[in-house]
Amino acid sequence: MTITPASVVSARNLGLTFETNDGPVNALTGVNLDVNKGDFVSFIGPSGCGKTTFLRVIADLEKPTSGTITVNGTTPEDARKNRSYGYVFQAAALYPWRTIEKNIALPLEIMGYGAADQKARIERTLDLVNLTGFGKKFPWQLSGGMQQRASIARALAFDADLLLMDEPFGALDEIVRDHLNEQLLKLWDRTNKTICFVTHSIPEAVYLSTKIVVMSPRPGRVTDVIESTLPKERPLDIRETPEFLEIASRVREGLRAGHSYDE
Amino acid sequence: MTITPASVVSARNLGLTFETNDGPVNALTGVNLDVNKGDFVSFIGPSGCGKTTFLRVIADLEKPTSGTITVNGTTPEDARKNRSYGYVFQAAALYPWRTIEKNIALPLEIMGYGAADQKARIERTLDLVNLTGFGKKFPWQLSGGMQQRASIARALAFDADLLLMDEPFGALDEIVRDHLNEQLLKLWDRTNKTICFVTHSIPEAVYLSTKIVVMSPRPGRVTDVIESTLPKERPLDIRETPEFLEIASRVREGLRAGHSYDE
Amino acid sequence: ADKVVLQLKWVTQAQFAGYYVAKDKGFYEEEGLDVEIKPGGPDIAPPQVIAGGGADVVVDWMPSALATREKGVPLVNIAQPFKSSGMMLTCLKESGVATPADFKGKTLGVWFFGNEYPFLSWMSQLGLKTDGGPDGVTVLKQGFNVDPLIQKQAACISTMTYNEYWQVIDAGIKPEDLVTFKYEDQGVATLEDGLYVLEDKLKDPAFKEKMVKFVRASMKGWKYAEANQDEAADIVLENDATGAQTEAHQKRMMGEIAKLTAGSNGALDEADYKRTVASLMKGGSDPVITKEPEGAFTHEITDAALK
Amino acid sequence: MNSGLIVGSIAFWLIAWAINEWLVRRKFKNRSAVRAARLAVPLLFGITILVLWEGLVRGLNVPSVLLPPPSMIWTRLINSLPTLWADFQQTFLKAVITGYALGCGLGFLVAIAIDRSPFLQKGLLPLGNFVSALPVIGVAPIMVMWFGFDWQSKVAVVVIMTFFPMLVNTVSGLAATSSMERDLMRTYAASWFQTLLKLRLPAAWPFIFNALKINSTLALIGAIVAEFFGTPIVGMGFRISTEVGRMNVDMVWAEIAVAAVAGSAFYGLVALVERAVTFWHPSVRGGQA
Amino acid sequence: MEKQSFFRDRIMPVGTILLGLLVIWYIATVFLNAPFERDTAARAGTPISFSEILPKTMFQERPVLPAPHQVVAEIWDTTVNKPITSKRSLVYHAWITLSATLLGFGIGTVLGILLAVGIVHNRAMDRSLMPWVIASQTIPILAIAPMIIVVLNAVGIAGLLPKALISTYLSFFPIVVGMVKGLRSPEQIQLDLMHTYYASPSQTFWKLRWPASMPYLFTSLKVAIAISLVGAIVGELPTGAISGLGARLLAGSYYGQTVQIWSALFMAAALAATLVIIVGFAHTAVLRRMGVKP
Ligand SMILES: Nc1ncnc2c1ncn2[C@@H]1O[C@H](COP(=O)(O)OP(=O)(O)OP(=O)(O)O)[C@@H](O)[C@H]1O
Ligand SMILES: Nc1ncnc2c1ncn2[C@@H]1O[C@H](COP(=O)(O)OP(=O)(O)OP(=O)(O)O)[C@@H](O)[C@H]1O
Ligand SMILES: [Mg+2]
Ligand SMILES: [Mg+2]
Repeated sequence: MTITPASVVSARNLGLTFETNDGPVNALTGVNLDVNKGDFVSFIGPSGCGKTTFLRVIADLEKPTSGTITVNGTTPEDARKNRSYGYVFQAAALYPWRTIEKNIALPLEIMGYGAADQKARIERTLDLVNLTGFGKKFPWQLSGGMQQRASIARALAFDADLLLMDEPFGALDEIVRDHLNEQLLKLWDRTNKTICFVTHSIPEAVYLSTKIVVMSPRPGRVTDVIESTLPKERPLDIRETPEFLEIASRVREGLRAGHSYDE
Repeated sequence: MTITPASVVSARNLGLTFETNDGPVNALTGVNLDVNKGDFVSFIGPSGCGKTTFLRVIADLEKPTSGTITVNGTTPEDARKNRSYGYVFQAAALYPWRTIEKNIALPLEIMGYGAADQKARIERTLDLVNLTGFGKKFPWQLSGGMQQRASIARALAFDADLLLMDEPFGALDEIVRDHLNEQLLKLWDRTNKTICFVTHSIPEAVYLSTKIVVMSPRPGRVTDVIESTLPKERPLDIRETPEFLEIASRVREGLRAGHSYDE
Repeated sequence: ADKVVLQLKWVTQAQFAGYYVAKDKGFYEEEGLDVEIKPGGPDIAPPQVIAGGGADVVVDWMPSALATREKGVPLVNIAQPFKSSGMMLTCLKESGVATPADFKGKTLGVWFFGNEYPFLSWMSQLGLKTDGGPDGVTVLKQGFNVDPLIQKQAACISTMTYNEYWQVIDAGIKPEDLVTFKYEDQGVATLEDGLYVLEDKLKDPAFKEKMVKFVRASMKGWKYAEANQDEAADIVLENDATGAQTEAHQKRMMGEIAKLTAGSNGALDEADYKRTVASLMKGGSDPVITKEPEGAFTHEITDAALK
Repeated sequence: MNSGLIVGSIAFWLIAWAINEWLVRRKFKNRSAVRAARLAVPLLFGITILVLWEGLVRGLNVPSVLLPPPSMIWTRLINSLPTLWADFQQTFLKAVITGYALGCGLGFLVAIAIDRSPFLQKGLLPLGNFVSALPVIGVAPIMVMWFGFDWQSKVAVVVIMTFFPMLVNTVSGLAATSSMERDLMRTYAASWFQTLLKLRLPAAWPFIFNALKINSTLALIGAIVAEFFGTPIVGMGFRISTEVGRMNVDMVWAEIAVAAVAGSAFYGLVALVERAVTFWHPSVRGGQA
Repeated sequence: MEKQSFFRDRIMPVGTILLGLLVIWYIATVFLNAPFERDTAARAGTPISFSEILPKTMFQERPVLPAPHQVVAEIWDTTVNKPITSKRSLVYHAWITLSATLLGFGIGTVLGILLAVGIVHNRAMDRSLMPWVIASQTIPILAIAPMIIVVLNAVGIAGLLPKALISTYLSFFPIVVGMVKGLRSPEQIQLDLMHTYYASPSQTFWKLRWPASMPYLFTSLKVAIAISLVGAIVGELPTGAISGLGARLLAGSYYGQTVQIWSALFMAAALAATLVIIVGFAHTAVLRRMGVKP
């Protein structure tokens, strides 16, 4: 067996093709990747290169059309049934008929948390994303960024070892983003979760990750995997160090290479 | 009269309060702002500070509850009826029953452009946002970033003198974003449009704008208006100049000040 | 008390006065019977009800009963309170109908639902086709009222002496503006309201006994109704749950009904039966019954009841 | 009573159900097999019902004037095709189709008018509710009085029956857009008509098709029932009501079978058009459990 | 302010339209009833002028179209002037019909929802049941109602239930059609969310499909309750047309009492309108609780 025991996600030669009204679309081809327990992996790449698709495959929301993938050593399906991951979608996907509080309570209700526990968790996560006081509002009464934060709170409310986050901080300003970045790192450090994180921001990817996966489109594939040499302890000003900048420029190179196919 | 003839947007002591199930929310208070013809104004501020709301007031999608606002010297309603602006929403808001092409054609059909003209414009704007070849797909067949680009294309397809853009590049990676920033600047330069642009990225705001409006929340208000001293001609590497960095740090200061009320 | 369920052919009205009177006056009770009277309606087929076990005895017209018998539900006539037929064709004089010979090319309103047989056999006697061709008549399926005549959608419509005819009169048309053809007079009359039960149930002596009592009490009711027409009409009104019947109309109907029941003591007249069967077997291209029915009536019950 | 027949037909039913379960769970490789399985399932289900029916009717000795077995109905059907065809023409081709088109069209237009004018919305909608339940039984005689015996009066009845479902569904459908989608139209200063055409109607289609589907069967019921209240001597409702009186229940069921086939085909056609028009709606696009 | 706007927003529009209809109605009354008067006059041999016809058309005993005031008088007479327990009271009959309607509607709603749930969740049911549910609706109910009633009677079910079952038969269908659509209306991303939680089908149902189907449900309910009433009225015929609005209609039709038909019709329509409006209120209330943007 090539799967190391600590391997959380392991993709071998993974491919996925969508059939559409005007021909097939190769969303992923020949993806090989290992994510180990405790890793913080960022996915970065041009729009449409298959990042979301890859996360959806891990989450058992799409079935690959070729290759194999295991999650926690089992099939994605079993992993999903074990409720082993939390997923933050690219769009907030809040249920419009539930208040913010109730939206966060949704997974808790489903997974059978007690009422008091639910309340505590809702409060804690609302606070974590700076939405205290907005729990009673309906989604359409919140700004775009607030909705996205609510959806992050929803994914953090229950204990999953694996977090799949699809551009969670895309609609947030720098300050909130920095704040949430720090919080996320702390959470990751404290709970030893494994995190797969899609972002478009190179500094964010470098700041957060232990491993950066650079992807490129048409067909979507992995062009580079960069292991971060930064220490686990990362104050915000680590972003000014040469080490940081060097990794960032390597990522930028990779990205540019991917883009060149296109423009 | 205090309104200069070239004033496109002029807000005086503008306020807007939403009534919600648990009490009123002050989304905007005492906003004074002038946007002149040919300005490129960026709005920046923490999530929930009222940027979207302000844009919606300009667009006559919300009615202010106090103060006055004129657009092109008239009421927002008349301005809307004159079709004097294009709006890019924070979410893509594509119609699911139309292909991308058809979605872009929507405003053109409504405003009565000829068939050949429509075709040419669709092609041009699809190319502008790098979506050539995706015209025949339906929205749900595109990635998040691609959808947002389609919605930008839709707003650019027709000739409005005023562009209102609510975080148009939020879901895009740095490279595409740089590309679109350049394109937008070119377009602005060539057509002498007035642009109101919401963003969360300080460098983006500084790179694009002639004027940066910093806002702060609860209640939403304008805390700082920074006139850019950068030349009109802006190559991408202007972002490394000290002048650029100085403006950026002033914006960051303003932002931080706004945030401090809160955390 | 023994329970008997009676299914009527139509809604509560003086047409069924005898049964209501028998119930109301306690004639059934005297015989030790507990009778439930179920009113009918536009799409209640009494034979279906009895075949489905919903009734012990039904009021039906003989054509329909004989047709049912041929279809495998062996109905047997046990009593015939109505001696003569009340059916007729009522025509507007102004439409130019004076004799049956004038029917050709006219539109005639007919009731269906099993009531069309006498009409069809009459037409075949007259040699008139009913398919709407130029040398036949056009037939309309008439609803439950006389509108087609009043609105001149038809030259003639089916009426009963005791009911629809008077509605035409009530609508303001004078009797002298009308021409009527009684089926009785045209020699095509068929037997109307008779009492029918299932053949195999008659094999049970207890049931037979019950029917004897029932027929006896019912006939008592009929005779009482004939003698006390106003009271009978009131009893009917009392039992009408729709609250839609009017007193005047029911009293008049009772008067006409009495004329039809007058000649009968309840026993079926074999000559009438034969005439009915003959008329039905002739029914043109589409005869109602194809073979001579056997055992379609019995005198056993009336014989015992009228002793 | 014949218990062998009863047990046999029930056993057949159970087996057929099991086969169906197996068929829908199985994944077929090639497309024609998939299509065949799709057809086989409802067909098998139908055959099962018929077998069960035949078995129970014969096994329990149900008199044929109450419920004839399918075999008898079939024989009758085959032997009376010309009559059935004439009835079908009269009732379905003339009354149902015309009434359906007029009723749905009217409901739709009134819904649009209501949408157009707030005044009408407040004034007409409550009155629309008022006609919602004008019972056929009450209306049919009146229509016969007004429009005569022939199919025109049936059309009027069908119009009344189909009007309300269309009205209600269209009104709901026109309200079924999200506020952002509406805002977009506002920013274009689109006229009411443009908004209707390009946003609200497309969004309303799923609702409108619901009404079209419900009405496709309702129209048939309406026309048939209306014929109980006076008709020329042709038509499915006429035939049903007379043959019941004549105790030709097999003929009644033959008409019912024709009605069922015609109605299902009509419904199927509407459903096909619906798939084509609302391809984008999640209920069509996928989203099975 | 509230009261004023109630007048302006409710009474005025309805009133205006009503007035318009009333005028049309009166005109129609004259035209539809005039021929009869002319005929009577012609038969009597006395020529008659239009001004003589006009008042007569308003007070015919068996008009083709009764004048509004005749209908109103009849309704008034049969509702207010009769004790409601009387068989001549329209209220009494309306109540009989209403009880069957509500029972039938209740059963129909539950049945319709259950079928829709089955169809949405079980592919075998979707494929095999739906075509037959549709076919069932094409069976003219009036044709088989007597048989149903006979059979039910035979197994000892009588009274309210058989009538209610006919209501059910008609009303479950709009619910099935609407709910199948409604339960399938959640967006893919909303379903995906449930999928990631490995929510059980019942959880997905109650927390996602059910709330998402509300607009469809209420629209269907409005149609269904109206059809239920039609069903209950139809169902009154084969049960012997003893009582209820159906029986009134039939008796009115049988004896050519147009005024009676029209007043029963109006009662039925008013009943339906009330029921639909109640469902409408429930709809609004539920939407408000679900926080829909006004
Ligand atoms: N349901 C679908 N049907 C057809 N094609 C699809 C579907 N979903 C995604 N695609 C296609 O697959 C490709 C990859 O999409 P994906 O959503 O994974 O991109 P992404 O990397 O997440 O992009 P972004 O950063 O813009 O969100 C795109 O070309 C897209 O058009
Ligand atoms: N329709 C509404 N009803 C009630 N409150 C609202 C409504 N729309 C916005 N708000 C409130 O108004 C405030 C400002 O919202 P707005 O959408 O303008 O923020 P924003 O600056 O665009 O934020 P973001 O960057 O997150 O999009 C928020 O507190 C929000 O909760
Ligand atoms: Mg994506
Ligand atoms: Mg916003």
